[in-house]
Amino acid sequence: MKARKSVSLLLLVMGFTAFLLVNEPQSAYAMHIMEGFLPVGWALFWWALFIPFFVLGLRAIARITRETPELKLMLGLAGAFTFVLSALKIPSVTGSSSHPTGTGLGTVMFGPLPMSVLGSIVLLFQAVLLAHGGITTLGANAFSMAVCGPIVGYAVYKWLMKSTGKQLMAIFFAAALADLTTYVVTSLQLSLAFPAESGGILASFVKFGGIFATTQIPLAVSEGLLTVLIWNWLKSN
Amino acid sequence: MIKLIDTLSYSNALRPVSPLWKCGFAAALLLLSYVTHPQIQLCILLWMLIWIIGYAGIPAKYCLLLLGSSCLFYLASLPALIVEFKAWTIYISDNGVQTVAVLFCRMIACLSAMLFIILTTPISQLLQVMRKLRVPALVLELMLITYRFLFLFLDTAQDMYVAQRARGGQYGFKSKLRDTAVIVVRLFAKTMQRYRGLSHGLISRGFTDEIKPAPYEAGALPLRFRLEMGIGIVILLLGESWLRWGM
Amino acid sequence: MKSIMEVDEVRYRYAGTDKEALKGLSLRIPEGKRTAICGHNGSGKSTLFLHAIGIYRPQSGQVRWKGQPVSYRPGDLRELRRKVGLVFQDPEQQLILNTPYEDIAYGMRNAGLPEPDIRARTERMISSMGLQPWADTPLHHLSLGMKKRTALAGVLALEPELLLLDEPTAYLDRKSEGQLIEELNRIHAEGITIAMATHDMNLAYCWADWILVMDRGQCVMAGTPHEVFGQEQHIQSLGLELPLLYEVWQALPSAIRREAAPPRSIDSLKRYLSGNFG
Amino acid sequence: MKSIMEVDEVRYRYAGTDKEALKGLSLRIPEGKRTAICGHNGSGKSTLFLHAIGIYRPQSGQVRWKGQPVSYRPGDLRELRRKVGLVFQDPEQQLILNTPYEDIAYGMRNAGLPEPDIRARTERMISSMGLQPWADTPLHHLSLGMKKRTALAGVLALEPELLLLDEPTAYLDRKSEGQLIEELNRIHAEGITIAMATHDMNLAYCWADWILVMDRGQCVMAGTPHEVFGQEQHIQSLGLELPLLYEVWQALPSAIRREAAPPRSIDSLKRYLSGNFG
Repeated sequence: MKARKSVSLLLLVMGFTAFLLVNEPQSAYAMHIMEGFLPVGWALFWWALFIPFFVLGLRAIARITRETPELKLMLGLAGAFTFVLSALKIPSVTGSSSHPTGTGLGTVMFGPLPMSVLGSIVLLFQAVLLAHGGITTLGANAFSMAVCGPIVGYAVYKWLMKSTGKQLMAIFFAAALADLTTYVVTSLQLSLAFPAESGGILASFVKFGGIFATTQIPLAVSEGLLTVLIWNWLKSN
Repeated sequence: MIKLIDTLSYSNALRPVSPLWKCGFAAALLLLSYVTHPQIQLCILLWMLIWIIGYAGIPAKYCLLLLGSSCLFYLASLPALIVEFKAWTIYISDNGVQTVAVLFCRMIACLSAMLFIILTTPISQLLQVMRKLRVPALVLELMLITYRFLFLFLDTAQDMYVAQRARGGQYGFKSKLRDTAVIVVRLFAKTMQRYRGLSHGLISRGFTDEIKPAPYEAGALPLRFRLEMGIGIVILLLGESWLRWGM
Repeated sequence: MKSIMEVDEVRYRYAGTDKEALKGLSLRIPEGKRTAICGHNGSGKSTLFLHAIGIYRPQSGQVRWKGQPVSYRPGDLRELRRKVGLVFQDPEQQLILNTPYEDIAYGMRNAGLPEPDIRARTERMISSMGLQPWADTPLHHLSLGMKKRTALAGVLALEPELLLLDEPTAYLDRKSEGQLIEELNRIHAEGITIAMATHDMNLAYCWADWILVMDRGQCVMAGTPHEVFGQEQHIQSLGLELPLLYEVWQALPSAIRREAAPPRSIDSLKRYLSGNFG
Repeated sequence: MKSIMEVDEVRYRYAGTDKEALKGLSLRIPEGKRTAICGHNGSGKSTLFLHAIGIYRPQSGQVRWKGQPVSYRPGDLRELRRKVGLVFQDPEQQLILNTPYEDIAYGMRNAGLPEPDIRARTERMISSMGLQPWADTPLHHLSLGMKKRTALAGVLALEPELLLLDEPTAYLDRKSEGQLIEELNRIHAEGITIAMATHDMNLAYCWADWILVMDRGQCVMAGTPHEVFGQEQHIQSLGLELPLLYEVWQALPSAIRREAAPPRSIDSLKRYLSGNFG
């Protein structure tokens, strides 16, 4: 009896979740860990991990803007551009629409370190103006989206450019893998904070990863394709 | 959504109240939400709703809409938290259900404290508070410019999207992807154009190396609010100690 | 008078704002005429146009195309947008591809026309608009007047039955304005109904067959130019100015005006005066 | 006639283009007058203004401020930019802080004025521009007309001696245009020299004391409105149109015009006609 009730509850929850993830155009924002979700220890831990990267990025920016203060204007505008990029609706290969993260394109354009600063600013504005994500969880979100995503994207781009020289392929994988990295790191953050009863962190990682894979993997492919199209246009103009 | 929060933050009844006080208050409640029992957390939620809907005059429907849509992440994570796999059987773990319940109370309390801040305090005041907290000037300058042009760029992108639909675009996967790429490219060109214009505009106004922000202006905090904040927090603390040590 | 498009008691409020952009707007765009829709910025002209092509959907009330309520199914909407062409105020918003040649073909490609057709029509549009020398010039090198003509060409290429223009002459110098108006008259002569939103009363007065005046989301006046501007008091109470030519005419001694209808262009004024007093 | 600023044989070519934007431009802006600089888009008006505040440096030729060649040392440039205020065509280009109140103070803070002064002047500007109700509204909630007034207020707060305006009425509706012109006349009455670039010949005709006509990077005509527009042929050969009021006046029978000077506003035309023929 109890088992049947549990199963029906389970089905209900799963159906509801699937419905929301597929039909809710804000599903990509849903990858931002929400306010108050992480236990206090983990929230602080990710802040501590994120801040050194932020400081590095800030120092890189300070260096360039000291020589040419006008570049501040450019970077601020680039921040607004990145925000709008993350607010655009793009079609996903599954047919629903979603929001790109824009980290791949931003990394290739502005470099990974400035992107960590711009990305964090964008995340803060998303928290404050859209109520997506949160302040206490900003460290964790920024670490996955503004630090790991750009670094992996950049590394992939450089490596593919060097080994194959095919720029479009490099761009595609840089953008798609930057997206995927964000998704993997977020799943990891969640599984560390909420290990499964049986199977611990690994099982939990599989569960979280499995849920978000439904939106995030198609999104990564779409964003890769989109970034390639953008790059083609930028070059032809 | 984005314009909604922004507009409310400028037009609500608590806007003139000192932003530093509001931020301090919200920070204290965030902290409390993290360390207290669920009963206290639900009290925090109710108390915050009174501030947001009652004192700030935010329409209840917007407040609930924001609370609800923010819970999307929570809902999406539910299966992962309560479903367990063991030896090829799927079951709902009682511990999981309990975790989820506890988590919900903490999260909703934190969320209400955050909504209080973002619905009652405009970004420009948040920037001033951050300056008081010694966030580096460079970060604040970048945020200032980003915020200033965010709405302009959003409108531009929206206008181009409408124009594409008017011309029969944004129809089908390939055309949507291609048309979106065009918007991004156009927007990038405009960003660069703006950059040139803005640098001339600011240089003509005496910009040399930094954007000097307006100085912090301390708004007053009515005594009535001050008392409610103080007494309320003391009551919450007492309640928590009673739950904890059964005084 | 048959109307090609009717708007009936339409209300529309933008999300997150208190003010209604359209407050029970009702109006008719007469078929085969040149209609000018006048009003201040913010009187709801652009919102009306976005309803006319089904981008916005009335929150109450109805939009009718040739007597039939507009259907909002995606397929029907595409059909509607092929019959109703909208030229936006800012060509930057509307131009999508790199060169006039590519951009003019954009709408036709979306409509799924066969490639040879597209090529033929594009070339025809380019030459009739006098854009040949710039057909392959990147758009950002063109002047505003040229961009406006390209935007118009891109819409006309789809051969709409109703052409809507949002402030088509805004910020054009008089020469480009003249060229554009000439172009519109040519199109009108081919049987296309044209409606133009403008706050330039001089233009509305001398160009339109039919005038609609909008104010704060409602249509407050409708009629021929003489009917509408004859109600001087009403026009001025809306904060709109009278056309210069009309004012000058009214200021002339009645011995000169006699019973003649007020002239609607500087040339006809000149002709009248020289014919009678030359 | 004393000039406040002179431009002498200035040549300027944008990097990466073949065409010279200024081709040996020479002109004088007379002190204490309202000057209109007319010409098509692309005739070099904006480039001229950027030279006037030293953002561009002439590639040959000279810019003189009150008879002295402009010095391009950073300190002197800051001084120059405090005396010469430039209002750009697009207010988004020069507004940076969040609200009119904060933004108007920006230039004064750069100039290093003491805080109490800044506060007093800002409040004075806000009230004289009629911006009180919007002083603390974020800029992105304001209309274009309001943004233009804010930009103007921010420049005027520094009490410049010469005010340059690039197409100040572009994209404004007639009502906002009227308010702006009134404001400019008030400022001019306080003794500030004003020069405005515009391609609206009607505006230039009825507002300016002195008119300069630019064409392809050169100044081709200079004089009072009557002198300049008296050369009808020359104006038209430049592709510029005559002011509507002037054309109407010329169309009137000479029995009516007699020897009177052409009126420069519709009201003075009406007054003339009713005074003589009423």
